[in-house]
Amino acid sequence: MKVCIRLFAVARQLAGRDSIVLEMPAGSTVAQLRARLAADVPALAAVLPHIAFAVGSEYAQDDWVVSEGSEVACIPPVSGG
Amino acid sequence: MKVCIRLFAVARQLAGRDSIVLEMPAGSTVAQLRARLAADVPALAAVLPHIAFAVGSEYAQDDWVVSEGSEVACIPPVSGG
Amino acid sequence: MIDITTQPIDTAALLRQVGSPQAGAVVLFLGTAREFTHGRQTASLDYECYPEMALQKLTALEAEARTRWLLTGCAIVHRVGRLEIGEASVAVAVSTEHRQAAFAAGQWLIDTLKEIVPIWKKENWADGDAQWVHPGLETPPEARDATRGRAVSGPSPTADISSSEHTGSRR
Amino acid sequence: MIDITTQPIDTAALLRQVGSPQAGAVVLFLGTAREFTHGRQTASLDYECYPEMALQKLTALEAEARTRWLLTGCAIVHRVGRLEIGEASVAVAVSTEHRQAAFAAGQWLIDTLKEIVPIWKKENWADGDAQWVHPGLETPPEARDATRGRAVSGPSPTADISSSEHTGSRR
Repeated sequence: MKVCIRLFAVARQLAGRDSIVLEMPAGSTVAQLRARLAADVPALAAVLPHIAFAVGSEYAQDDWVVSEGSEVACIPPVSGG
Repeated sequence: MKVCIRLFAVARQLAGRDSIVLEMPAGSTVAQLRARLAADVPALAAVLPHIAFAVGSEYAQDDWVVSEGSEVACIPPVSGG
Repeated sequence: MIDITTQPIDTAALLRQVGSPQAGAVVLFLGTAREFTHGRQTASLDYECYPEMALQKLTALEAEARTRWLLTGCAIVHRVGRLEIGEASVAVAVSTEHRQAAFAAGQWLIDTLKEIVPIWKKENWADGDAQWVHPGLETPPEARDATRGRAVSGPSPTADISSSEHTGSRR
Repeated sequence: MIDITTQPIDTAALLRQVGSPQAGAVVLFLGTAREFTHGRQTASLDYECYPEMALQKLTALEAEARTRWLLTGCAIVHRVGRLEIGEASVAVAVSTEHRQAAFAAGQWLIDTLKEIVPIWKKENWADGDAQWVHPGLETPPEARDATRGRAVSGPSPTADISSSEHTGSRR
């Protein structure tokens, strides 16, 4: 399945783009997305352990299974306010 | 000595005036002013035990000695804000 | 900045007043005239103050707050006279580097103002009664403008004012 | 009322928005762009958000605050884009019957907003460096716009977001 991951702030800056599409096996978890992203975009490898993921606008833990068509985003530590 | 006492809120309303001048012996304390005020203005007698006094814009305890020319005021429990 | 005014409080001016390049946080508190108190309807409020002492106490409050917190700005304005429902009777605005201090200072200022500053509120009830509000003081019948009055009671605020009180004799 | 906007925050409109005849207290918090952070001068700030999620999280924050306190009004506005020193990046306004709840709700809303809402700040330092602020994340050298950068560190805010988190698998 294709999974589109939106990138923000330092993640967007490091990757040089605001989203990336990964081809993943059906049933992939957030942890597997994170590993694939680190492999495909080495510039993100150092920060990915500190970056949360959101699926469908909710924070998602590593064991969350991503469905095809889900909106996935990298959420670096937030600093709004 | 003459002591002018300013009256506010319920004290002003009960006394029907916004100040009163008492003739007091030199060296009178706040407690003595309070007692004289209750005697001279019976309408205030019931509330005076609950009313603070200020001398020169500072709260003054019962043993405070009032000087001639001091600005004295009755301060019922406050309700600003 | 300290003020007592009969005019509506200009909150935009207060926010400008406390703004600062050093400030990361601003807290503005407004006390507003509420329509219902324990189910009883208020038509309007009248506020009265002892002007000289109220200004002096407000000034002292700001000074004390500045010893407790590093304020980049501070403004306190109390309105007096007739207020309609929804209007602000008091505004406290503070700015600080970080937000915790702004909340703490703002809350301390309004809490202490309500304990010690000589300002009084009269409830003009919708039923035609009117009544000075004096926490802890049962208003006697003759102090009511109408017969259906009921005194508001609560803890006496005058127990906590020792910090700036005359104690003992002066001579 | 929830909004994310590129325009200056209209605080007068927010205060009108949360005003209510049932309110006796209004607390407005503003986060403002500070000129100095640990002695280093900021020229401007850029804020970026994940719009869909940020709006959803702000809406959830208001709903959660309304379960914790009886709010007569609530408004949260975050600004994004370029901010000059002194401008407000965020405004939280709440009104309540009594003031304690207004302070508590206002403080909880801004504290929680800063922990969970996906909005990010970039410091554009006066020395020409620029840097995304990610508490707990040492920004690697390649993420700096100039060579004199220094990452801001602090406790990770992502530890406290479990209340609205996906946990476990969905199928």
